[in-house]
Amino acid sequence: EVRFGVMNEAYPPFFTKDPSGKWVGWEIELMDAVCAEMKETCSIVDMSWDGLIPGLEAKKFDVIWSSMSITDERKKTIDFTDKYYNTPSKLIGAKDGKAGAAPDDVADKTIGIQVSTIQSEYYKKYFADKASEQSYATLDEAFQDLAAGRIDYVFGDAIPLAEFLKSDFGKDCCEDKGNVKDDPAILGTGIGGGLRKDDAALRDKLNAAIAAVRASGKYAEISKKYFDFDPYGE
Amino acid sequence: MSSSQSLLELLSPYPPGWGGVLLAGALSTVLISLGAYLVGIAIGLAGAIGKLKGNRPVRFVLDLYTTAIRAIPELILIIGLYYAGTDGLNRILAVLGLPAVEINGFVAAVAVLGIVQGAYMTEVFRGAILAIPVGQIEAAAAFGMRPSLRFRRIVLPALMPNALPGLANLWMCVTKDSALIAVVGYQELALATRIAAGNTKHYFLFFLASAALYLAITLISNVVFSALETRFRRGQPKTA
Amino acid sequence: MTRTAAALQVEDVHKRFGHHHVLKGVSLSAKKGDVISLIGSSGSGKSTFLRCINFLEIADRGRFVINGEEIRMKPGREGRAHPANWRQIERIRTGLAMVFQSFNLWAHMTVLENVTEAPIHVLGTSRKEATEQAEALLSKVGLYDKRHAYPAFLSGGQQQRASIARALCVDPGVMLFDEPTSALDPELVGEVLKVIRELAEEGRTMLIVTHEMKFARDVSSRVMFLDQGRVEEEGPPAQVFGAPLSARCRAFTGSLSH
Amino acid sequence: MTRTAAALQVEDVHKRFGHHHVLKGVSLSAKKGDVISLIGSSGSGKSTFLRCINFLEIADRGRFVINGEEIRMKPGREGRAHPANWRQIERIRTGLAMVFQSFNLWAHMTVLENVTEAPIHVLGTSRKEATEQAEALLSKVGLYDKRHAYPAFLSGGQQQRASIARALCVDPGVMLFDEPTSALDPELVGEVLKVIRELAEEGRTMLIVTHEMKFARDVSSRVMFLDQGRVEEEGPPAQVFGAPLSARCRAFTGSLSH
Amino acid sequence: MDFSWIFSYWPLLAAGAVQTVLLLVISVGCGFILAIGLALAQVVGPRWLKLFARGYCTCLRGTPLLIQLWLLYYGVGSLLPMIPGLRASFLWPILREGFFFAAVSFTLNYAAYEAEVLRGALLAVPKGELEAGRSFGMSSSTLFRRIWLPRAIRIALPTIAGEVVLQLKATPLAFTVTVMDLYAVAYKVRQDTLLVYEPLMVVTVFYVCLTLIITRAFKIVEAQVPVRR
Ligand SMILES: Nc1ncnc2c1ncn2[C@@H]1O[C@H](COP(=O)(O)OP(=O)(O)OP(=O)(O)O)[C@@H](O)[C@H]1O
Ligand SMILES: Nc1ncnc2c1ncn2[C@@H]1O[C@H](COP(=O)(O)OP(=O)(O)OP(=O)(O)O)[C@@H](O)[C@H]1O
Ligand SMILES: [Mg+2]
Ligand SMILES: [Mg+2]
Repeated sequence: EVRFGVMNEAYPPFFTKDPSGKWVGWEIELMDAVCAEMKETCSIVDMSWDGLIPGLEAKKFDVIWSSMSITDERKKTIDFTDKYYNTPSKLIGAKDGKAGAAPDDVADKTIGIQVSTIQSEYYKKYFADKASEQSYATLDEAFQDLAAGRIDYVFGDAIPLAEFLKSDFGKDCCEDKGNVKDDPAILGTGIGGGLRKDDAALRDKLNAAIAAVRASGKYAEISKKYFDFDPYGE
Repeated sequence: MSSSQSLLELLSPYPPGWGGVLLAGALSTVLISLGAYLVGIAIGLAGAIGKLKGNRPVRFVLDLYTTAIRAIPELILIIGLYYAGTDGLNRILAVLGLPAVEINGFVAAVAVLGIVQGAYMTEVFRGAILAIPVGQIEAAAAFGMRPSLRFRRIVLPALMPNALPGLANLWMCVTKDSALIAVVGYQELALATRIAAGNTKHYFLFFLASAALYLAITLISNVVFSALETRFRRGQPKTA
Repeated sequence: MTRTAAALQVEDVHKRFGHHHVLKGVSLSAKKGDVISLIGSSGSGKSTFLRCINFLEIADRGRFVINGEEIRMKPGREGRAHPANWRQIERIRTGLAMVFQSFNLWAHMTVLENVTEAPIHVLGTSRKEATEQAEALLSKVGLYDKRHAYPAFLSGGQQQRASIARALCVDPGVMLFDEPTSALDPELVGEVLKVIRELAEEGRTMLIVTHEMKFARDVSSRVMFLDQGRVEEEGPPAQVFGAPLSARCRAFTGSLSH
Repeated sequence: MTRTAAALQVEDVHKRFGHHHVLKGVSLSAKKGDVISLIGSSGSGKSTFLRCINFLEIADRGRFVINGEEIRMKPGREGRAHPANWRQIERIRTGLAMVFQSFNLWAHMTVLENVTEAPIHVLGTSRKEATEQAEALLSKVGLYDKRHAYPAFLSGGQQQRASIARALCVDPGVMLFDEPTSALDPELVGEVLKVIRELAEEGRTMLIVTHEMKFARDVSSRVMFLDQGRVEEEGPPAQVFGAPLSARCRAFTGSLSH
Repeated sequence: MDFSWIFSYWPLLAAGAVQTVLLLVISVGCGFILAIGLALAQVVGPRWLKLFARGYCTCLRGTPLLIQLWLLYYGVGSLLPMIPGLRASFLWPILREGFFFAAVSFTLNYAAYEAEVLRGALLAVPKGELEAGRSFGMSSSTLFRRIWLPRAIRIALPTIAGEVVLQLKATPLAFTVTVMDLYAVAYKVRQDTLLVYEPLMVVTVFYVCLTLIITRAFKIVEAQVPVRR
């Protein structure tokens, strides 16, 4: 049996609980597919973000499956599977602002970024000497501040940003400023499953299963239900 | 999620409405808080007596307890007890050749929050006891009451009016602090609210709904606390 | 238990508060039925002496025999003695009643509850019996009407009477009265005097601190004059008031007629 | 301001606590320098009367002229009168000092702070001056040594003396003493008597509740006997103690010699 | 245990510590003054004021601080830019900051809790001592300032110390409105490195030191007046 640790908050469309307590979402369906591929029975253990790492260490579950970005820093603490999705990063901003997502376009502006994301790394390299950063615990907070005019841009993962622009709230105030210039070294690592360092066997099994799911077309089938593009990235 | 759902449908107690989730969360909150509160009261009373009557080592240990427990973030305590604690316990059990045990999230939550509450209550009770006119306690002693009897019959009723506001505050705090135990995967009101809000993007609606539930808990507790205060302030003339 | 003839025997009591040496070796011995008055100027240590006897204050040094039972002491820090066994103290206290100078009624109980508290919860008397007894005592001190009032709503004298009734209700062998008539009018003082005489006839031992020399003379079988923590004069009332040996005592009692 | 000859004039004071009619029309009139003793059995309403005079208790009915100034009243609910202006009451009170039956010292202040509190913060005396005056008064009542002690650590008589010093320190025109000598030994009673005589000679008016008939006789220019909320007897001490008109008073003062 | 991250994060940590202390000092300082008013209103105020104060305390104690902060920041705060000219005024840099809202909402919340404690303490002051004050002609304000309040605060000291520490523990909520207090910095470190305990331990050490200072300070005040026991 493989136990998957999922954060007990809502992160649609990737994972969330419905009112009856059932887990739903793209990442959940992917998990089922991966399990089927591994011929394992799988269960979900839900934890708050704060509980994920200790839960993993205390063997309450075996793999973190919760849209966790792979970074070099984090690799010092835990192991990761290969990425199973990666979406582009983009900037959104007020409608009356300047268009464009290049460093020069954001000069002297404030950019809202979720704390400790790959975007935050990217910011340090490309924007730090031009604009200023405002850290948020969640993107939702950043959206509200953007709408209130406290910050000029939000820089983050394309999918939740697009969701926001579609909502009543985001429609009126803000617009897409475009994807940022890619930097595979930072943005290319993507999202993977987190594992204990000594669990190489499970990592290899999962990697094989992820590759198989992607090759068999099952990955595309699941993704079609949620997105109109391929979330795997290049 | 479908934005066509009306607000009422969203709050309906049956799926796909989220009302039931919130209510279940509220019930968990009340249960955990109540458990932790009672544990806290027991620890607090013992701690206060220990601080006032204990010898040097006892007072030192209690000082350490109230300072440290109040200062350490609850998150650390909960994670520590639930993960590191069970981990350590099971390692010891393994060495002894015993099967591993699983500490239930609820028990861990009640234990941790209770220990934290106890630290605050120790100080509340200590202050309340100090505010009792000494003479009344001396009179009890003079009539040959044993310390336990003295405490039950004289000190406790006399300290209550002084302690109640502080105790009420702590109750209000614990109902909200219980949100922390989401860390161990226990779904109470605050977490239920975030899930509902995150799912539906109706942040305002669900936060207000949960505020209303918290307020309802408070209003009910207020009635209880006021009744207690009226009862324990009997015999006191009006101050103003 | 060491039985001695004395109902109350106290020897060489010393007590300091910080550097203030309040009691400098006070001794006292009383047989059953004795009424001893303790007089002395304000601050001379009378209340402290009474409080040492029922161990509300722990004397630095001293030997105590109460109701014929000796209190076992053990040496503590800084050369001070401590009771060896608090259980014993608690037991002894049940046979010892005290009327406090500041009354110390329990504010959260009515007068009646104050009076029945100790009989019911310490002596284990039934509630009914305790209540009857309490009501009889309250009638005696003229407080029957006020039995359901809380102390905060009583006049000073009423509080003092409640406090006396409370002490009487435990039916103690030895009674300690700290200025029991300070807030009472002359009529009531007379009543209290009568009650004390009755109690003495029943064989109870009483130690009474008082500032009313007339009362002391009328009530007591012996009078002790305390001055600066020492017994300056002791003897039957006639001697202490009539022909005191010590000059200090003469000055004190003489000042009766300012 | 209506100036009248009387330093203190109180007419027809009524006071009920619930159904309990405590004061049933008590009147009093005192000139400057008068010392009036109020005697009466416990619970007869003496303290309540004193408390009505400085409006700690608001009388249901009555007319009050204090230090020559009449208190303006306005009708309130249930036919009860209320002070029209609390500022006036506060001002009047600064010329009125009270010694409480239960002392009521401020527990968070030392004796000296208790005594200097009102002069400094109500009258605006400089701290230096107030402290000097307070220390002089504390010496007078024999409490100079204890001036830095907190009330909880004082003997009963010491608390009472602190309370007297506190009242004297505001240099009031009218003084209300509620059993000021109840916890004092005969020598100190003599001292207090002396102080009161001095104050009377300085032209201060004093109203003293006391249970010590001897003290009342020695100190006062007039004695009032209160019984069941009414003035039963009033006159110079010689008359009230020597040849009272009322039978009740005769019984009460007669009980002096039990 | 791995503390190597401290070297790269210490400027952030120091700034965070300053924010934490500032939030605590402001909310406790201002909140206490407000609490005095609220408690007084509940004890002697006219009926309408009493009801208002009571309602205030119930609502602010009855709902989570997080929600209050959120309503203030995203609710009231997002209405502010609509006030004409405000955005261009010198106040905007302050009003734009999450810190301002955090400080305000912490103050309001702390006041509600403290008012409850003070209310109880005011009622616990022996009536006779107040009467003594009145009988010397103290005006209500003098009586309150010199006797009633100091006496009540003494009675409540141990509880007040607890409330201050509780307030310290509430400061991390400021992160939800972008204030990078010490706890938020630790959060960031944990997100970056996935270390669970080490960053929190640094916070803990800081909190313990602050708590020690707070309790020490309160002990000194408590010892000013000896108690007979
Ligand atoms: N706040 C109150 N509420 C109700 N009844 C009261 C209150 N204060 C006093 N009384 C009652 O009023 C009566 C008169 O009380 P008061 O204190 O004036 O008596 P007193 O003459 O001073 O007696 P003492 O000599 O015992 O002090 C008493 O029966 C008392 O119980
Ligand atoms: N707890 C205490 N701490 C320090 N000093 C105290 C304490 N209790 C009493 N004293 C001091 O001890 C001395 C004796 O006090 P005590 O109460 O025995 O006097 P007393 O003889 O009863 O006087 P009174 O007739 O005034 O009641 C006083 O000077 C008093 O200030
Ligand atoms: Mg005494
Ligand atoms: Mg009286």
